[in-house]
Amino acid sequence: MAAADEVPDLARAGRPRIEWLPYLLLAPSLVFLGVFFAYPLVQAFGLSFLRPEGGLTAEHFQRMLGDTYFRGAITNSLLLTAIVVPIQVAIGLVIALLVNSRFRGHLWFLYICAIPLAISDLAAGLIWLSVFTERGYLNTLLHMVGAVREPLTYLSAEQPVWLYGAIIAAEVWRATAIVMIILLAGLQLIPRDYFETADVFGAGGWRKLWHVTLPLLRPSLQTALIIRTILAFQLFATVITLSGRQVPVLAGEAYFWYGLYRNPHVASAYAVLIMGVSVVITWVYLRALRTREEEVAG
Amino acid sequence: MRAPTLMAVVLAAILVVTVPAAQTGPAVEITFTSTQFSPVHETEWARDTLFRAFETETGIRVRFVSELAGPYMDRLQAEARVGRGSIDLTGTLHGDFPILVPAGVARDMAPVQADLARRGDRTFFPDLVRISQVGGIQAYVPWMQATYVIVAHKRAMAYFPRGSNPMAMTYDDLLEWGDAIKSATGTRRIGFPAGPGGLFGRFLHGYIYPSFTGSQVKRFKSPEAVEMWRYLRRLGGVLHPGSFLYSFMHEPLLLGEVWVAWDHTARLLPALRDRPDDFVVLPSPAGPRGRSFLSVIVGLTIPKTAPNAEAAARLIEFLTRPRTQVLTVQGVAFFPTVREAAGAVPTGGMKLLAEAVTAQQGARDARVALLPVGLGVRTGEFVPLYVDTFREISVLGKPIEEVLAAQARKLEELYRAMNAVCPPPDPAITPCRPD
Amino acid sequence: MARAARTALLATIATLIAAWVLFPILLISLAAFSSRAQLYSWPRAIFPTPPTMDTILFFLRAQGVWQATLNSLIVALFTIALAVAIGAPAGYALSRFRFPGREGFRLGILATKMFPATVLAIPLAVAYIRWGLYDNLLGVAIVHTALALPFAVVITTSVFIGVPMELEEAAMTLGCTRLQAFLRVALPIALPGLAAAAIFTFVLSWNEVFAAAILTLHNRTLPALLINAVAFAGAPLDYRFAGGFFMIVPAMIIIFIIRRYLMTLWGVTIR
Amino acid sequence: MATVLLDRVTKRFGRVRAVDGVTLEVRDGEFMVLLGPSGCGKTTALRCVAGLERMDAGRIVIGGEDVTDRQPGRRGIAMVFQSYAVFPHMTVRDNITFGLRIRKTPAEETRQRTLQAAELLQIGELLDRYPAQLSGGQRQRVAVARAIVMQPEVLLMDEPLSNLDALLRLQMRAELKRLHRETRATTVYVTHDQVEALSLGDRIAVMRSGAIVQCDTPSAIYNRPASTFVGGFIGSPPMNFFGGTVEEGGRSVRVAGTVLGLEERWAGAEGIRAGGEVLVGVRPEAFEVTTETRAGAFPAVVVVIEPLGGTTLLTVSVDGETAKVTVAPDTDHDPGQRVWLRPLPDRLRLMEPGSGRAVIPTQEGARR
Repeated sequence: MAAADEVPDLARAGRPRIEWLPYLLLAPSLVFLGVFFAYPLVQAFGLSFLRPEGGLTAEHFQRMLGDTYFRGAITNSLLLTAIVVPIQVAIGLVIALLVNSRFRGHLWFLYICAIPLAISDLAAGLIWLSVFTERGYLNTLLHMVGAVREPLTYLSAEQPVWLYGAIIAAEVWRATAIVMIILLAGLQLIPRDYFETADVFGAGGWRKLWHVTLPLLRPSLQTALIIRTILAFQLFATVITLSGRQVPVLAGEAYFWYGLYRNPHVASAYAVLIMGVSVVITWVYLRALRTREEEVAG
Repeated sequence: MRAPTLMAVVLAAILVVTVPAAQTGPAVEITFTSTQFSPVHETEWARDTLFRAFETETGIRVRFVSELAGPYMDRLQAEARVGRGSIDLTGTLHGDFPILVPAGVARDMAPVQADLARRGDRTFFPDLVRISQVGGIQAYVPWMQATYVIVAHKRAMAYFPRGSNPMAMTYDDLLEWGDAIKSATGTRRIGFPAGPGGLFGRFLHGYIYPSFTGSQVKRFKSPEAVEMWRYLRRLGGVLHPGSFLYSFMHEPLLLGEVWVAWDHTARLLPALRDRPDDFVVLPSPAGPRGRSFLSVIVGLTIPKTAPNAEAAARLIEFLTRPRTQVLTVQGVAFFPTVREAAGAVPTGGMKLLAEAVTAQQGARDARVALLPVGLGVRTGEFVPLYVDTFREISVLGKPIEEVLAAQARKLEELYRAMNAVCPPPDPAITPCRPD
Repeated sequence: MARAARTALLATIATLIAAWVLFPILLISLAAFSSRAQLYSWPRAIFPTPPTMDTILFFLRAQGVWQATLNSLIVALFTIALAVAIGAPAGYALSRFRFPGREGFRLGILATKMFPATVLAIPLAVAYIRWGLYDNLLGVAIVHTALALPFAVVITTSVFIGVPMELEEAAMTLGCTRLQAFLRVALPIALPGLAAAAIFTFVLSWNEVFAAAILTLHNRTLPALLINAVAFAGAPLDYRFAGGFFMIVPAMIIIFIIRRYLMTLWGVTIR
Repeated sequence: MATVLLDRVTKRFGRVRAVDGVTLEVRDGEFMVLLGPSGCGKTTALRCVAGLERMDAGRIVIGGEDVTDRQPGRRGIAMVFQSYAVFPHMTVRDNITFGLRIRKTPAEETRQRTLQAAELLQIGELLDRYPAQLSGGQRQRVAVARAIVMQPEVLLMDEPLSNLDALLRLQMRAELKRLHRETRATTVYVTHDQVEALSLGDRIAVMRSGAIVQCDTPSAIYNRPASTFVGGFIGSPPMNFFGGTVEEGGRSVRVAGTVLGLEERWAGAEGIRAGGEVLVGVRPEAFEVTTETRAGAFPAVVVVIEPLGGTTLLTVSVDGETAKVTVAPDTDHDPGQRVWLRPLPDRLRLMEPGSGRAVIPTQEGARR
């Protein structure tokens, strides 16, 4: 054996030190997202910050801020998100816990609860319109039990509680499923023996939920909250179907400014605002729900 | 699911989807886009009746696409920018042409118009031909006209103010009417299409503004306008609260949610056609400055990038033919642009509409308003200014004078920026500005 | 005793939630099987007597509905093909390799979910005309792919994490090349999971409204056709209800098909 | 059959050197065990041989050919994985024939070899089952059959028994031994179980922190560990170490106040200086235990008595340190009892206290 020869350093022998295969595999998605995502995104920023004839301007944002719907849109978007997301998380958690308890028939229960997952906001709006419209099923039912003689109008700004209630009902109905799916996945990752330990120490159901399940579920809660919140800011079809423009929302305003006013600049300003809010909220969630090391160890 | 089953399903789906797509259409096909005929029933009628007749006659198939104003304009402009297009013919409101002409979309239609004139079988209303001149060319061939009227359920007529003539209604009558219904039934039955797809903005700038102030823009914040907004606040008390959801008034009328509704003739027709015996049609109300109404003109133009301009010209000939025009008014309540068709007597629900339109146009105090022109790319901002004003004053309850002052500033900025002329009945001042 | 009470309570809650989900679906189905006259009358009967297909047939016979449904399917199939073809390699890379930039890529992919379709569709409409993709079903599929890609990557990552690397390594020691090992071992095992990803992509594409409406002219997808007819074109109530019903039927079927994967749809992704 | 040479193989993961310049030669037909605690780099070294890891430096030579740049499938190896890596979507038969099919072996030969392998591993009845229908032990057999059906020149096994229960492990261990005898394939076998290593290996390479610390026959490894690490890792219970001082110029060593005489060979060995510190290593069974004091024995106190059947294990305290001692089962001891331990001089090892390296006696040194 020629033991005296140099140790073949493969790095220097012309073989790449870097494993290129993963980058090769990522290349299609990077190229695709670059062309069909980054490019229009940059364009969108351009539209919102540039004058049509060139040059930077804050004019589009000023017009957005001065718009009569702006204050309502940002208030409603924040308010709806603040109301809808916690309800969705709460109900989603209840469903996920029920499914995870594996009671008899839990797969059917899961299937039923997951149906709205595949229903668009447009279709959900239509479904709930059939309930809340003046000649809708709610009035029909109330009429059957003798509560009303003439149909009541629910979807009117004069009845803000009903109007909001209808939107919230439709949104909770439609989008709780995704929260539930995410939390369910998280629950399945929690080893069963955690629960058994908690049982040994005599923790009751609530305390178990509070001290064992929720802390362990934190990463899933974080994912669910981020995804739901971001999607909540993009919501508009349900709101428009149910309220017209009586409850303006940010994404709806972007849509109206583009489709109705023919102004892509202000529409893009709204879109950029939505992005900004989404980024900030994601950051806040990530900070607030960061899993601390010692808790993982514990 | 087992993998082979899945693959089979996917393969089958691909087959089902691609095989029919491979079949080819007829020899000649032209694409016709429009912002009109967008309601489902109108689209159906256009495809099944109007264009089928054309195809039977000429063998040219029409691919009709009805679009929202937004995507519609985008597409035309984008095709013009690229210099290559798929649209052979397009038809839209007069107000869109001041955008389309400078964008290089519309070609000069004068030769087509001249060809039509040479046929001698149709006489276009001269004032329509006159206003079709935009940016130095004839931007379009006048195709259809429309206006807005009131449809009322017969049961509402019992509450109409005694001693007033419904065919010569005033805004005070309308308010009194609503009040009477409200106090008798406890419900508010007057409705406007104030939803996102509705034309309430047209009512504000083209009907009530000129009726109260004699102006659409100039007297925007005048004392008469303040008076008008006070009236609107009172009227709000008798309006159906669902108005902010309504796009097309035939639906709430048929449902019985609304007894008295103002809307575009084409958007009222289905109610009249379904139950002609239940409804009456009334002209729009009159205010202190007369009975103002909008006349909407829809024009046809061939884009410069049209692949088949010759076939498009044949379709224009067909659509402006007096017989086709009669067919159109009967089918979708768009009124003719040629004199020969105006004399035809409609039937059924359409008859009611025609009578009301005639009453509206022929009224002693009639005052025609036209859609604003010359606002170019910012045309879309005009109507929302009025709707926003309504929202701030009537919905949010802000002080009238303040809101009017603020909105007038925006209106002035808009007109100055585009150097646009005042729309009738305002005098032709450029740029227009609210006093 | 307490245990029985607890079970009863859980059963009640589960029943209530299931009813809450199903009830509106039942109502729109009833509406879809009611005649126009029934829908327009007051007081209205909850159960259509007799049930009628008129409303649904009216919708299905309306111009463009079949073509739009077909277009929706084509777009969805294109989208699935693109999203899986592009997303699965990335998911495979994320599941198999630790490499510099891995976390950055993962975050970047998820960050794309923050941007609404609205922002993409507007500038793309202009670009598409230049590129000849306008009014092209492929163009719509591309935007849908951009929207679905993050999910495709995330789901395929978890799918491949579920296929042990050692299986491929074993195949390689038995004479396979890397590609053969993937094709003969990893892929067949991952196929059901990839099918779940494909179905998820289908749902996204089937439901997407905005981009489809902006980017097509003749070749409308079903949601684009519906949003136009419903929100702005004053479609009558019966048309709306039938349309809503028609859109949710595939949803129910799809969720039924993938019900087995619901438990793991998000699976390992959050690990 | 072939030799395997790992020539100065280095593999880094980030900053960690998982395998650090390892050189190891496996003889033709030899059963070589790579033994070490988890994380010592033994699996990585094996995967380098298989070609599943891309090395940072060094080369792999199999049968005299440098295979460093070859795909795993072109190295003439077969591998059995810790998780078995049985393909779940194929029947047992398809699993076993997989490699042959990839190599496009003729159908008849494939059938023959499959039957042979199945018979060898007694899984003939299972050929049409799917892995999900098999027990862990059966899956393991499939994995082995799949490897040996390739008639590899080199068979690599990565802890193949670690997922089996104790009884099955014992049984399979014997079978692997039989299998090796029948196939005579050069085998590299990774394990952290020293009993497995001792029972299976022709030679054992003990690894620690990415390097081989000793490579020798099982008995040499057991009796003459090259370091305190090897002594402590091999053997159950492990070797005892007592601190001592060299006296009489290397002829004796003082442990726990007692002078132990050393054999001739230690005198003059490197690291043995008068007055120098040294560690005295004694296997638990290499003591003579008495209840009375005698020459060359140091005192201890019995702490725990564990009868193990064949032997009895005493835990004793020597000068405050614990040590393990095995005695015959019939001897009588009580906790707290004072005993005297005399290490058998020929079984005694000396180590340098700082490095833990074994002191090499002069004759042995010469043998090397």
